[in-house]
Amino acid sequence: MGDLLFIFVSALVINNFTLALFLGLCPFMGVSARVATAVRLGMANIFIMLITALCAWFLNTYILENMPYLRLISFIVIIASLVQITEVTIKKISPKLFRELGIFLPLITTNCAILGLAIFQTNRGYDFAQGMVFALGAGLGVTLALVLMASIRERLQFSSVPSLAKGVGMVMILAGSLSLAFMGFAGLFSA
Amino acid sequence: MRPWRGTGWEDRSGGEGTMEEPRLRLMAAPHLHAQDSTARIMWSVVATLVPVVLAAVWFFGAGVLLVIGAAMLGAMLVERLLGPGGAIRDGSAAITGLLLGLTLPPGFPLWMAFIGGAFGIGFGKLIFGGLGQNIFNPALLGRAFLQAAFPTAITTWPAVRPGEVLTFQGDLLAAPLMTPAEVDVVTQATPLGLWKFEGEVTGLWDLFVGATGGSLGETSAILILLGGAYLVARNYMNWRIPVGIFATVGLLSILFGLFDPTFPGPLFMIFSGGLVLGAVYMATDMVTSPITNGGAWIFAFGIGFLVVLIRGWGGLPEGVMYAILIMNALVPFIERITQPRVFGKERGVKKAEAA
Amino acid sequence: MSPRQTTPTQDLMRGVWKENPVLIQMLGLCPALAVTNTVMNAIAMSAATTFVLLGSSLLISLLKNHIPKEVRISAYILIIATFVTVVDFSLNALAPLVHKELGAFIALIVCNCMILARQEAFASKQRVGRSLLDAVGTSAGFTIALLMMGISREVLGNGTFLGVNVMGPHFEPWIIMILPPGAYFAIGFILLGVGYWQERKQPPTKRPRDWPHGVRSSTGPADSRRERQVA
Amino acid sequence: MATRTDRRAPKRGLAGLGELLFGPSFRHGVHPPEAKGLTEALPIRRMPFPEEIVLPLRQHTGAPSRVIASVDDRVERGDVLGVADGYVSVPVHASASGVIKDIGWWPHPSGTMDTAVRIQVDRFAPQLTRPRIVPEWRGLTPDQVRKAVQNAGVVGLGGAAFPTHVKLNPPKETAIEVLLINGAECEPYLTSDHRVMVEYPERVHFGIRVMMQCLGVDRAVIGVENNKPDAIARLRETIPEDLDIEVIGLTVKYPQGAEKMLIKAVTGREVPSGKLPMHVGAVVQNVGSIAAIAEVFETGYPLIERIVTVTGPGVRKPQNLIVPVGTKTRDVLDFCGGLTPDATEVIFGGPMMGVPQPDLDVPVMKGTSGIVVLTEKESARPQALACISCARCLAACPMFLNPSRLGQMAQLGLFERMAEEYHLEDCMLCGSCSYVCPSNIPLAQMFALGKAGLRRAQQRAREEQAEKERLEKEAAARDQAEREAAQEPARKEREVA
Repeated sequence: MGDLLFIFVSALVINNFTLALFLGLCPFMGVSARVATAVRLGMANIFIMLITALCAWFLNTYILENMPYLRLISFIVIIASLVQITEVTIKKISPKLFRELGIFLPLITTNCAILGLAIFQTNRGYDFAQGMVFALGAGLGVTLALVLMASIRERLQFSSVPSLAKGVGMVMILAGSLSLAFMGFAGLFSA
Repeated sequence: MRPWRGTGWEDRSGGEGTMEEPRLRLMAAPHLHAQDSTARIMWSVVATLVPVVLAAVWFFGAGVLLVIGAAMLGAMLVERLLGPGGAIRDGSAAITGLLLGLTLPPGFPLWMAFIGGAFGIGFGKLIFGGLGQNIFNPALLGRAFLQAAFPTAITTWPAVRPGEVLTFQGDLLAAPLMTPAEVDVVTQATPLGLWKFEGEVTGLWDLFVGATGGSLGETSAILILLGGAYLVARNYMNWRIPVGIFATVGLLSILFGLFDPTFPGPLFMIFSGGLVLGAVYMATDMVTSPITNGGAWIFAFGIGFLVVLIRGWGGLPEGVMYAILIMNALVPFIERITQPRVFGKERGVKKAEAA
Repeated sequence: MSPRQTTPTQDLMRGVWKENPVLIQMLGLCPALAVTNTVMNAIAMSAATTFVLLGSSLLISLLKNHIPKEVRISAYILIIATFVTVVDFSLNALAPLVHKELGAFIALIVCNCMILARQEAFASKQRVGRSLLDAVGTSAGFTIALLMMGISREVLGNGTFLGVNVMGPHFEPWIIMILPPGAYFAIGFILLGVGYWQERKQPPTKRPRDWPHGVRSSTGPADSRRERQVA
Repeated sequence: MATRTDRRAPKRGLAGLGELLFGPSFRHGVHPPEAKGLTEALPIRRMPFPEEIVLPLRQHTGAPSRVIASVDDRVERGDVLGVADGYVSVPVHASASGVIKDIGWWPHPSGTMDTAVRIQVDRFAPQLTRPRIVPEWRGLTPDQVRKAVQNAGVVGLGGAAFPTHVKLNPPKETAIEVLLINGAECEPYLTSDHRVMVEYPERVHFGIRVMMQCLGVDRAVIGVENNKPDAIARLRETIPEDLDIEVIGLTVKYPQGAEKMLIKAVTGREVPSGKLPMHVGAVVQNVGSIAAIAEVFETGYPLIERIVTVTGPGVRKPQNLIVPVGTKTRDVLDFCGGLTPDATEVIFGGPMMGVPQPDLDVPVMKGTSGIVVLTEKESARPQALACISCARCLAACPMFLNPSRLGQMAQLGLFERMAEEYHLEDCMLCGSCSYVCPSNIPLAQMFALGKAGLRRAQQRAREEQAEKERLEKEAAARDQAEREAAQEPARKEREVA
């Protein structure tokens, strides 16, 4: 149990995918201007991450054991098709949810956080439960970073930010400050 | 005399009781204004910190003045050089430098303190447009930067030496960018470090007056509380934040004490480390704390919870700084969900989604 | 969207600075932040990325007429993934230490949007030679950005350059620079510098700073944006 | 229904303690210096007629009166100069006997120029009105009372000058339960209502009697701030035995006199956003208006004079004066000994919401409750600084808005978002936020501009919409024509075939 908790907290805050591992930066900058969209992208992320973790575990355990050279390509293919399948399924089952998540699903295909998740999971040799907890923590961590950044940027809309600092430079420094603050979680539950 | 409307005045007959034509001013209502000003608020905060600084001199020697001075110099210099005008007079840069100085160890090299102040103002405040626009408390951001950049120097705690005002501890004058020399410093672990790594609990009285190792301004709880009480009385501070933090930390440590007898009592948790200074002076920074009262309670609870979490289960002995910074980041979100109910309306902000 | 005809020099130089993939177009920021804590890592990452970019550009511009339009993105990704696998395994064989340092980030070159962007925007439409020139230029730009990051982070954060002490024996390293926040601060600082440089190049637009004299008139930024949308 | 007419239950807890100590109130608000000592003890005096009277035709909310008099006409005091132009409008009466000198542009207290009738006052006229132009009140039906009130030109004297007869005519489906009399007078400096309550309490009760009859309510409440104990005592002493009138002492707090705040304090009910007091079963009248109605029915005169507090540190002899409507500010100030040398601002109304006057030729109107003259010391405005989120404006705003955020948005011109997300439309421009702001940000002013900008934007949106519809209609017509034109050859071919 403690092991799972540590994996979860580590993926959530200590080694947050966005703030500590620099994964998924493109959507982080593109979609973090409004809280509502950030939440939706985050939700889509969690969902896809969980499915990816499931598939990656299945692949690693039953198919790719002796073919490490095919790992990357098969992960990529899997993720791309997963996103496609999810899109179609959601559209069938819940058109409302599809309208909410619609445009964000394709964005996720080229999101390195998803591929990163699969690779980390493989490299660290997580079993099924660990993998799912890891995916959940990582997804929530990405969502947390997105929502934090979005709410900050929404507030900064009303500030007299110097023209020089408007744009990505500012987002980077904000991310740095967040990352600095998150350093306080270092070593949490490791004992 | 009447440049633009000539009617009425000249052809008025009956000259008695007439008056000098005044030069009238047109200004928008309201025409009265309360007497407080931003600068007065800021300088009052500085004034209430003077006793804390003096206590630090008493406990750690006059060297602390140099440390505080270096931090203030860094903050004010950057504000002056890069910031919009008038920012020195309103006292906000001075507060940043002063508060940063108070969180540093007594023997901290001056050049590092200077960099901390400059970083806090530059990357913590000016980049967002100066006074009132920042997200993170600039002093704490500077402190967190120093903690990450110079982890050894910032955790070297010279021993407390009450009354030895003229001793200078540590290598204050280390050359810029250089490692401080290995001068003979008698170090003393902080109460939280003692508890975390040695399992030792410091006496409450020492914690209360400040006769313990630690950052130079964090130790004397009583003086900080008095200053805070003054600020609350003058309405310069939202009392909900410190009260909420103390209550959360106290209650949580009682709660965890039920399960784990080695967990220290609520009074130790509240009066050790930087909690009192952080709760009274850092978390209550108006710019970086929620503007709504409901938000203030949530903010305070979050800080208290994170402090207990990091102290109890984290890798670091102290977490007040990080707790406040993390909650700073959450403030825009908290404000979003705690807008007050408008008079004559149902609760809840109207959703304004981008189509 | 047909690309305008450009000279070979322009093809080569475009990506180096004027359209620097990292600093101007903000592509491939993940590797620029994640693996630049030392200069060595930055160089290794740049080399790996250069190889993948060159290889995939070459292949894709050769195959451009044979790839069906509907599945072109998937095809590009597959080609890129193949080259990344090659790099991954050869690096593991040639320099296992570097490979260990870079870890998963070699595999994550697949997701480097810079590479896909060059394929989509250039290699899939141009002749082989021009695609290669473009790939070389873009890689150079990428390398420059990574080196800027790597040098500033290693020198400040460790006092060394490629492992050689350059700041004197008593230098106090700024540990933060080799930690994640330092990477963000460094790139933020560099981007601010680039922004300053770009702003200096353009004639300054006089924007009245009307605080505190009054409210900006209704032709403020919000209105003009709306009007544009209406138009 | 019975439960709603019950008196409000006393509050519990800390709020209950505050209510016990200071009287009922609303939440939030500010405490500006009251500064009423200059005039609160001075009895009301009558001011002599000036040489010239200027009567603007726009003295009330709604349509301006339509002038019927012409130049060189001889008018007696009380004669009709302009008639009501529509339902939300009242006539204007001559406030002094004399000859109409001119009908034309004249500076108006709202800061613009507007049509006004200038009367050269006859120095030797007895200044008596013609006999009773308002009928006896007894036996009048509610409709007749309203008609009489309108014909007498009665408007709210508290400042907004809303025609009183409109307020007396709630729609049939809303049940009015209580008549609220606003004697709060929360604006600093002003004391005219205070003096009315002290000197003419019977008149107030008489006015209440007429209005209760007209509205068909059996209960009235007079709300008076607790800083006027003499007024409260006098009103209580003189309550007629056959009327259910209650006098409540309210907390001294600005803006206690705002309609919604008064209703909240007295009944505990909140007027829903965008709705009128009648939606919670209340009609609110200013104490001055009530006294004016009483006077109208007592004497038969229309509303041609009012009580004005002339005060402030910039006036030599502050007083409470009965002033003929239309007297120029200059004459009023002259009568009060003139201005001190350091006077800088002349304000119509109170210092919190009043309108500054650029010109001393502007006339006193029906809605002018006070003339406050401030000096350099009060009117100095230091440089505005950035908002530091001190939350004082939130604690001050009686409408529970977020002035801090609204101010930031106003500065960027985001008026639509201010209305959509932060309820700009609920702001009543009371100025409490500006008053407390330590950074001197002119919040109330920005919100006024914001509201104006919003109205402009909405107007523009409406026009755009209309334009779009017009274009669509044209396009549709064109399509139709084209389709018909296209079908033409086909039909011909068919016909040929």
